[in-house]
Amino acid sequence: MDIIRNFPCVSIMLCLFSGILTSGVKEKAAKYINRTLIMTVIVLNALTLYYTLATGSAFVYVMGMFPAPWGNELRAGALEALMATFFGVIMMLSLCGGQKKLFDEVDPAKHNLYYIMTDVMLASLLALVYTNDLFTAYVFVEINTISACGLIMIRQNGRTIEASVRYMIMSLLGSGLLLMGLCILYDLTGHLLMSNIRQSIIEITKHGLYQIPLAIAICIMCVGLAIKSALFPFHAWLPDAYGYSTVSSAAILSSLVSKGYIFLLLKIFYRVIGFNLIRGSHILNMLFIFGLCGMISGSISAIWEKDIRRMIAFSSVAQIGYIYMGFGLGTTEGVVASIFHILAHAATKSLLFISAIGLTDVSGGSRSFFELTGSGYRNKIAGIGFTVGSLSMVGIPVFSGFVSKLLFAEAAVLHPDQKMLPTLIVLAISTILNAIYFMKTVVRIYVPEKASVVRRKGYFSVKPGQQKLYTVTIICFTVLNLFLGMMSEPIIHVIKMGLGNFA
Amino acid sequence: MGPNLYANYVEAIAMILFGIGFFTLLLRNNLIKKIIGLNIMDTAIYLFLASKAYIPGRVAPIIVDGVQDVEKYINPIPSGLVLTGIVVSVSVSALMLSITIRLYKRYHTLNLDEISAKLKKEGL
Amino acid sequence: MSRKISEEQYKKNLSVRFRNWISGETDPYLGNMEILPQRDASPDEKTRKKHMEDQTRVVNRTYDVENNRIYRFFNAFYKKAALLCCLVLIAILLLTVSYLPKTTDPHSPGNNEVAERYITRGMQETGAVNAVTGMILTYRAFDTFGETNVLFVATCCVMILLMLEEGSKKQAEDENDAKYEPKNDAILQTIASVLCPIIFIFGIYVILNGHLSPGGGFSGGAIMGAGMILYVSAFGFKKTQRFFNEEVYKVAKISALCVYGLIGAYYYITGANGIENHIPLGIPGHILSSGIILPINIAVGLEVACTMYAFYALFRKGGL
Amino acid sequence: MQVFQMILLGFLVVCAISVSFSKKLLNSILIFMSYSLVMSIIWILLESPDLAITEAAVGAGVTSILFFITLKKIHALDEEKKEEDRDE
Repeated sequence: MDIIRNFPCVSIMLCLFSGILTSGVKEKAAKYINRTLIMTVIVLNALTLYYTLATGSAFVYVMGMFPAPWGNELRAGALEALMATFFGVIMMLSLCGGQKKLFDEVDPAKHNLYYIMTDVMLASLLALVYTNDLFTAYVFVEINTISACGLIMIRQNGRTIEASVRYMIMSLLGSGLLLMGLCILYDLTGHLLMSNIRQSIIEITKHGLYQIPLAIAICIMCVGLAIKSALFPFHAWLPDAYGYSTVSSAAILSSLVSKGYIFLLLKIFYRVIGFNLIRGSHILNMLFIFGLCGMISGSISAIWEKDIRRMIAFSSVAQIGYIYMGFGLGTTEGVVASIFHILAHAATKSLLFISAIGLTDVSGGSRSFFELTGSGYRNKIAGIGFTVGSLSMVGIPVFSGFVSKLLFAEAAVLHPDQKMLPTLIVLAISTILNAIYFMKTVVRIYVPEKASVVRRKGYFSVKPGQQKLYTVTIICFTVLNLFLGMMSEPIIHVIKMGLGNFA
Repeated sequence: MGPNLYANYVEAIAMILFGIGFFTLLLRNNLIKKIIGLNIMDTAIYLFLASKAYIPGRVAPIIVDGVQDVEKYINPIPSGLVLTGIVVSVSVSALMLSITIRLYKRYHTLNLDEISAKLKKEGL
Repeated sequence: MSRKISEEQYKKNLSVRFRNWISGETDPYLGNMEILPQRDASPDEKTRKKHMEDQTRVVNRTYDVENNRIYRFFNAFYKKAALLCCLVLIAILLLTVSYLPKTTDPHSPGNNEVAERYITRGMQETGAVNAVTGMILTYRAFDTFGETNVLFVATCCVMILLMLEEGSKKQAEDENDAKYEPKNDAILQTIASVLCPIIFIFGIYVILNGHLSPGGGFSGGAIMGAGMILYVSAFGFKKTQRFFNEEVYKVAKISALCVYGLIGAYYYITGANGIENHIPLGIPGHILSSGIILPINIAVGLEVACTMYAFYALFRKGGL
Repeated sequence: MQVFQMILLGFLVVCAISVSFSKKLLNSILIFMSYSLVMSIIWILLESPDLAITEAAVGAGVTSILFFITLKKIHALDEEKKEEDRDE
């Protein structure tokens, strides 16, 4: 059984290796390597999850000969393993769903570069999830940024390149701030490993030393990671990047990349600084306020948007606002709700992106909202997928979005301070706004289009058996959503247990 | 203001440089200047880190004559971190520059405002 | 004085060819030097005019202060806000610095047991005389592997952007490149033929002595990459491709990264499971010492040199 | 030594500001190159020779070369030359 302890390290190294090997092979082989890799990663991390659940505690894996403060370390607990497995599953499904589109939109000579990017991206996500060392986190944050930029740029039109410039500038600013915060923390504590920094911080707080630099360092790191994960005032790069890149990239970016940074922020809160200390500072209040603003402003922008892909992208801004709002509540319930929302949002948003592409394909490739009329009949499976995703985002029971909203409301009610009322009000407003734009779209795709228009514009219909991989992907996503919605208890249990192991 | 501003003058300069880099990044519309601003920000952080290790009278951590005394050498950790950082920043700036070339080939300008205006005109 | 051999035979004579080569008249491999006249680099008048018109129109529209409310607003507000933001940031950071522990204080938190062990026991545990190299390649090996991968990913990204397919586009780019770059510049070539070997030797020296003196894979690789860039800009891509083309690049890159990865994986897994490490550390101070550091340094140096050259080649002509 | 270091630090600040305010791109890049070189000298003064070598090779060498090719590719050098011609 103890061999399972090696699996996190093995899975990261495997990802990097297959990225390296992929650069020397043809497209076909690259695809097979990529698929095999992701399957392997899912299996390895699922086994790790099983192991951590069986032992009931987290374990530390020393990378190399030298233990704690001297060498690098990985740390795997239930929450980390759950996240890693989930990231693998979402990445697999997103790649499968967007495969046809990838062939249409991307030059075949560059497919293996695309697979390199996804392999390395998965490696960096796994490393961000598992690492126990702040500087390793920084290095892999950079890898994540660069490969995300590659994923945006792989479809080359003016929009994506402009979007990737904006993305790069914002996220390099973010990583600069993160590095700055990290350096100040190193200077205050003399350590880079999360657990050791934590101990030193407890020590210096006890003596009341260096309180101002500590607060500023935490603040800078939060701002950096918030910029990178597109929290409300820093979301300018997001709609273009998600709206115009190829669909697998959009799904991966929206559901995984920003979530990786958010998870890192969570680790910094819990494992580096300690949640009690964070709760005493005003940083959580700031995150709370920005989260609330993001929830409202993202939804309003989405209502005004006529382009369906950009609409979904703006909805991401709102959902990231939810997650930060949950952190901002400053209670364990709030954090649990946020983590569950990370999962729910990842499963739903990639489903939405992938089914939206099916709908636009049968509407003459137009992304305009009005052209989508009746597309739900022309591509039935995509229509079903989009409906499921919308219902989940709005928060209809049975689907995953409902559970996370319920958890948010519960956390707000249980909150001791005066944060309860604003949370509940904004949650209600945001749900209504969500319902407006998602239901508007769902109704639009199920309003029958006049036959003459269909003939004139040359719309075609997709028969159920035609796109097998796409159909299977949508079904898998739907099942995943229903699973998260109906079987939420064990997952919440795992999250709670993982958070307990965090400290 | 705290007590150590004068003693930490190298760090103070590094922070000012960070601010100047940030200023260049925010205020200059030209992409190449933005990239230089990013580079200045990065080097400022590295200067900050490297100066943290320095103690007068101690030498670089290369063991001479087998003397392994802590009192004799400076702390090697910041150097290692900065080494990693420099390589990261060169690859990032190469990437940014290649994006610049592509953008210029398409829009014949380096100004981000103008590029946005052209995008609106294209109505993509 | 008449010659015993004919004029043609005389020209094939080794010494004559050598003299011609020295004076820069012939190329020993390709025959006579091609001396292309430098063509005018500017594109033809019509397209340029069109660009200019486009440009002015867009500029006018972007900076149309009268009719563009957003621009006016930004002009008034954004710049001041950004300046204020920067000043506030600087002030906050200076405040932070003023409360940080004193730099020159030997008892500041940075100089704790971690640094102490790297210095006092580093040589015995890693075999490296240079504590910095020892630290980044053994104690914190995972970081450094990640860093090498940053370079790798960045090259792939640049390839996505600038790599051109075989065919007309590539040819156009080649011609474009030929217009801008000096061809067979005598000064550059003479200097490069003296400097390149020295740069290469210095680069190799820095890589191989990474565990003994300042430097290591990254700096040595960058030096070698710079040497290759000098060689290319002096002698052109055709000559460089005789010994360094895309195939060689791929093989070098993949083998270097794989060697590093394999060594790294072996090191992590044996270390974590408490299996004995069989790589001998050697005697500190010798070239062939310090266990995994030397091979990793060589691999990293190769990778960095390849990357730097690849950046240059991709930037200049969209291919290797 | 400390005075020398302070002069260099002042030079860094001047360089950084003038990069931001210089009118021509070529000038900014040259100034940035000298900024990197001064930075590597400061690192020697701070007893970090590893960093100094790497910064001199990477920051002042390769990065500047990449900047120059970019300028060439975007024809900024030609345009600047033309402007100069016109000014004369």
